[in-house]
Amino acid sequence: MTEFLQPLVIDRWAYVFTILLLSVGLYGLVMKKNLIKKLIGMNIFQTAVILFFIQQAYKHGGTVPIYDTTVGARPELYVNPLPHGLMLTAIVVSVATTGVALALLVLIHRRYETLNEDELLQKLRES
Amino acid sequence: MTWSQLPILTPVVLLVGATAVLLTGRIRPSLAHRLATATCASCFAIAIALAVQVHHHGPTHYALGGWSPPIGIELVADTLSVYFLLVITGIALLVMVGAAPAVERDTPGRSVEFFAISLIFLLGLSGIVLTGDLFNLYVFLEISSLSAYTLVSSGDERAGVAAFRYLIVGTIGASFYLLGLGFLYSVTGTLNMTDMAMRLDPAAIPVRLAAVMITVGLGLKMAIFPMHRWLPDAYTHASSTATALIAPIMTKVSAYVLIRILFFVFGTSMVSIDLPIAQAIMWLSVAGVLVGSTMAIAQTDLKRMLAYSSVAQVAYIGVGIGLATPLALAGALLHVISHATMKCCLFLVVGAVELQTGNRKLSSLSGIGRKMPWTFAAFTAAAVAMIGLPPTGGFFSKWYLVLGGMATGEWWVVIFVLGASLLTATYFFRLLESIYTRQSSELAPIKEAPLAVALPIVILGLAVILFGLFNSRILDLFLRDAMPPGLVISG
Amino acid sequence: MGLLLVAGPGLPAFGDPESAAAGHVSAHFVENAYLDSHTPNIVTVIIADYRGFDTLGEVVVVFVAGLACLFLLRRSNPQQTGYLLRRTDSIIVDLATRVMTPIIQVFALYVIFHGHYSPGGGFQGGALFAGSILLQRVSQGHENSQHTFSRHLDTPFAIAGVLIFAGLGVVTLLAGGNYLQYDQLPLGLRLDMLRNLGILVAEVGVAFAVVGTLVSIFDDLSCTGRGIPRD
Amino acid sequence: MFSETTQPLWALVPSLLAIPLILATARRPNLRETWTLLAALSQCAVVLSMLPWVLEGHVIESTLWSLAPDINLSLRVDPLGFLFALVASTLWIVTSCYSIGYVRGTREKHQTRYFASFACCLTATIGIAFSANLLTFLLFFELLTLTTYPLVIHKETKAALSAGRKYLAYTLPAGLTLFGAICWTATTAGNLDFVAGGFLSTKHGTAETLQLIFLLFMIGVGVKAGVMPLHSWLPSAMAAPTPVSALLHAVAVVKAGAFGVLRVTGYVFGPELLRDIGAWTALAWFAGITLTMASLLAIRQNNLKRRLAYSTIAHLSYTVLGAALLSPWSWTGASLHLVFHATLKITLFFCAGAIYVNTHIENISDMAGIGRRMPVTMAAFAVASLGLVGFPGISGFASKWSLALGSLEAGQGVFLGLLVLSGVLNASYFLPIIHAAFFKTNPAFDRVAEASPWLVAPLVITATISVVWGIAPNLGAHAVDLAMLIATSVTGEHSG
Repeated sequence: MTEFLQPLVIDRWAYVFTILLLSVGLYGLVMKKNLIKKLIGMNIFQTAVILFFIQQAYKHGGTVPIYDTTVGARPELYVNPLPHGLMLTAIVVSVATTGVALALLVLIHRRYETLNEDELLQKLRES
Repeated sequence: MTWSQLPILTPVVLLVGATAVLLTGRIRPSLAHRLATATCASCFAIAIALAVQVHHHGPTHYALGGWSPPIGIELVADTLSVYFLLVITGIALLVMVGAAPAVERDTPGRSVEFFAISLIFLLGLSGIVLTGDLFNLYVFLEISSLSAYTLVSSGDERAGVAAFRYLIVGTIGASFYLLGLGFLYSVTGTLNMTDMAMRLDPAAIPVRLAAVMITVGLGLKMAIFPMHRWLPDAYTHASSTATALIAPIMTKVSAYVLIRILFFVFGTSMVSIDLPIAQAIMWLSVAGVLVGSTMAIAQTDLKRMLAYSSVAQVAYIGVGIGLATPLALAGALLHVISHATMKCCLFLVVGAVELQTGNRKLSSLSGIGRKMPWTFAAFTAAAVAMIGLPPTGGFFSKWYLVLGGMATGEWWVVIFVLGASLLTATYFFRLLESIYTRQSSELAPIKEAPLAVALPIVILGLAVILFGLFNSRILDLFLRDAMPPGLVISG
Repeated sequence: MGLLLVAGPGLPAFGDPESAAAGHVSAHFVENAYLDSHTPNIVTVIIADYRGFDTLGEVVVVFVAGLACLFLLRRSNPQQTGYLLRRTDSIIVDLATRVMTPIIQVFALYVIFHGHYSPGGGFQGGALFAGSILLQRVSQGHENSQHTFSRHLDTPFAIAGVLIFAGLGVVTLLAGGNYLQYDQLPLGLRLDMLRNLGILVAEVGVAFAVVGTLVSIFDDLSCTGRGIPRD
Repeated sequence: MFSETTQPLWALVPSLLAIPLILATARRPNLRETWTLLAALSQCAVVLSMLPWVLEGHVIESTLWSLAPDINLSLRVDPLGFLFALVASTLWIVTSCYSIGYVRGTREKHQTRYFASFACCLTATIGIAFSANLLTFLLFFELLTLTTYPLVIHKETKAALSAGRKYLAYTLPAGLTLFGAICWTATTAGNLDFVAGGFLSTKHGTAETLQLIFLLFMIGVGVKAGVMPLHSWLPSAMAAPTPVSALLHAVAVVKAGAFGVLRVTGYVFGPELLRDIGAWTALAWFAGITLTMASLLAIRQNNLKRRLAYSTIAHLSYTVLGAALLSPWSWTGASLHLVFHATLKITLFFCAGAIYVNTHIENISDMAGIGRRMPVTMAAFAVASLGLVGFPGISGFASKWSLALGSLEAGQGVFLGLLVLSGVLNASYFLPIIHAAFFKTNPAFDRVAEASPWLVAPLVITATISVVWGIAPNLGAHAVDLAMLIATSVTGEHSG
């Protein structure tokens, strides 16, 4: 048991949170009837992915990736800057996606006066 | 500015074009369409120039910001990407030419934004096929997806719901891709495709998991069965122009990414021998072919029928990817261009019919073939190609697929692929019969579509046939060089 | 998710300085970022220079998102469009926002322009600035807040942002370099200073785009636009 | 430009060129029909111009461009293809005259579409005749299917439409089977070019594999050839206007099927292989059963065209049987029957059409006494039917005779018996018609006269040709020489 837990829990405990977040997000996506909540689930899912990248960037004893003359340009002393850069972009992308999704939801709500999936399907069937 | 700058030009021209469309649109909305068409035309020209260059001097690598990979992002224009770039820009041009009246009808007063967004959509797609960097690919994937959602929502009453569903599915797909990319990055420390292909170790668990996740993510975007549920709604409720623009190229580009990553980054042996990914794709696609064709038969709405047949036809490409033999892959790539042409033609015809009759129920089409002879001549050609009868492109892509399937001894695949074309024949001949034979009175005042609308349709109709007759030219010019490492087309 | 658990052992240990990801490319970034562009904030250098094209893509994403909201929600002629937000009648909120807004905006500018030396940059700063405007919208109501930032300005802002960034690239193209190759800017400075400058321009472009887009998205979401009844 | 190698191409051009011209001149019927006639004449001329080369034993090859790796779109004129092309193009001339008379006589709708599709069909047929490899063959074969469909549904009545659906329901799957077979051949043999005597051999796979491929091929082409049990589209397709039935269901389509059988047996598999894998007996028995059953069924038909359809099915099986017996004489007979049956059967259809145009009668039971009013037509009918019965002095005799010799040569006397039997059956379903037509009277026909010369001339011509060939089979087209060339090249032995 331990030889399985050792690599997983002791060395890589942080990834467990990614997994949890991913599952939470998927749960919201699949289970929730309210479209807004679905959207939130989607956001959580994206956040989990972002978190996953950031976790990789972390180094024990690493400082913020801002060049410091006292430290010098020694990679092992800074946390990995690349994932941070990538995730900045990824965050913006997810913000943009959320914006569009919200716009669509507003449109849907204006047209059908509901955001509950079942009622929506009901109205779609009627129309 | 030298020839070496060609790869970057397409995205830049499209971006500048989009902003220009917005700015001029505020002053003279009528200019927007002309400007968009001009942009597409110039992109097509650039694509041709790039194709010529690649054909003569081999793949072009372009280091953005002057940072050589893997430090910076690079664009790679090799035969495969140029091939897809040609398809994208060509289709885009033909759709744009006749788009004005339909767009003005579907999205009154908002056509300027529509054209700007479609240009950005094309920017995303061309970026995807050109980039050589996996994260950059993700960014462009999202650009194209976001604009695609918006274009889809530009349709009828239900378009909003369809678009939202599409958005959720698409974003999940993209997130899976990003997650897989995260695994790859964590074990290789690079994002550049060629660099990663060298550094990754196919045996490592994260790599294999990444392969699975990326396949799932792209499968969602490519609408591989059973991940195809979003597609029929999206294509049906989107405005006719949006469908004609999205349907032919969006799923194809996802297929491109799949090919690029599976065969060029992971390598053929890993995805077809170490892991059963290729086989999985193959069988799912076979199921998709059957399901799509069967569902198409049951539809009463022309667009919805075509949408389901898209599911089936894209699955053909999936079959080719799954078989992972040179001939089958050639069939898949050939089907990319032939299906893009025929499906674009069909959807443009739907648009023209909606424009002339304001209706697209199958029942209302009876006898229209005589009212709009040119349009429906092209429609017939495209339909014949969908069924896969000679001498059209559809026939030959099927020919290569079947040869590839027989070479690997996948007899069931062959049988299903052939059987499915009977299903296709069922619904298309039913359609053609009613189009040409039945008479209906309320069609009396209907005229042939205006030239700008009809011309692209006819061109596409001709192209469908020419791609069939001269498919070996395409094969020699593009597909042989586009083959992934290790796969060679004999003969 | 079980798959992920399986994959766990294959991943580099958490916080492991010797992990593959930490080496290779990112090491190169850490070592050369300052020398290349005279900018201590390595992340800024990466997003605006090494991987500037990604950021341009990011700007386009933001831009198209704003365009999408505008396309989806805004009526074709502004006269029909009404806005939901009225001026608040609570003095506290009113006063607070009056005090906060300038401070936020100054800080936003600082974040943008100090992004070279400290965490921050175009996107963060732009978001802050947009936030200050939205604060005004919420508290003062739509109509009264137009004088600080008119709703007719947002799209032009976004376009300007895109054009600044893309145009920067075009300039380097015309100057004979590759796209976004800042060291080719025809200004006759040291290479690293040129890159430094290029990064700054890029960040400003990002900021413009973000401000314009976020405000426009907010306006569109909070207006009584298309859809009821379908026009 | 008119060199030996380009000649096959020029054979395709006239009908191909006619299509746009016909469509363009839809408004002016006379001009439109002129195009059709011109195309038919020039096509026949081009084909005939190749006769000397073919008789010298040349095989004219001309390659257009590459269709797929190692497979070209190429045309090839060998005796068999030439014979088929000659029949098709010659009969197109008479049929065009006849069609003009017919469609105007019955005031058909959509005449432009009619003539255009007709030209398409001819292009496809000539293409089939001259195709040099299986892929080219398949191309034109499917093209023929497509272009015949509009003709089958031409009347656009419920019956016509359902006939069309039935036609597709049979021919499209057949096309797919053929497609599969060809793909399989390509994978195993890596080559698709026709070779007299066959290019497949036992080294290309086990006997079972080859038998399966052969079966697929036979299903693929057999449907068009109306081999039982794949025949039932043919009688229904008689819903089409008579000239269509005449050319397409006595000449082009069904003959394309029979021609396909000859190609596959003689030029893909070849006698040796078929003997080795023993597939020929199966085919022979299918043919034998078909020609008996079809004749029996023909007797039961009261609708003249349906009776003719069943007789067509029977007579196609003569060709198939000849191909299956693999002996020199049987192949000679098969090739000859390809030609002679075409002329005879088209005469019969012309007569049926003429009667229909004049009296709108389709049922045999109503035709008693018609012969007295339309003596020329019915005389031609009598000649043609006697020819099919195998009456000496009319062309059908020669082919049946050599088929009989062939069956003996192959040591299969039983098939000789079947041939004789079906001859008797032929007599029993043709002679009553003639008897009733001439020796009964029907007051209803008092005001009936001969049909218009447009209709009568063609059937007189074809009937005369049959008689002439009955006396001198080799006259004009050198049919016998060609047939012997074919038999020799395929079986490798001389006949007689």
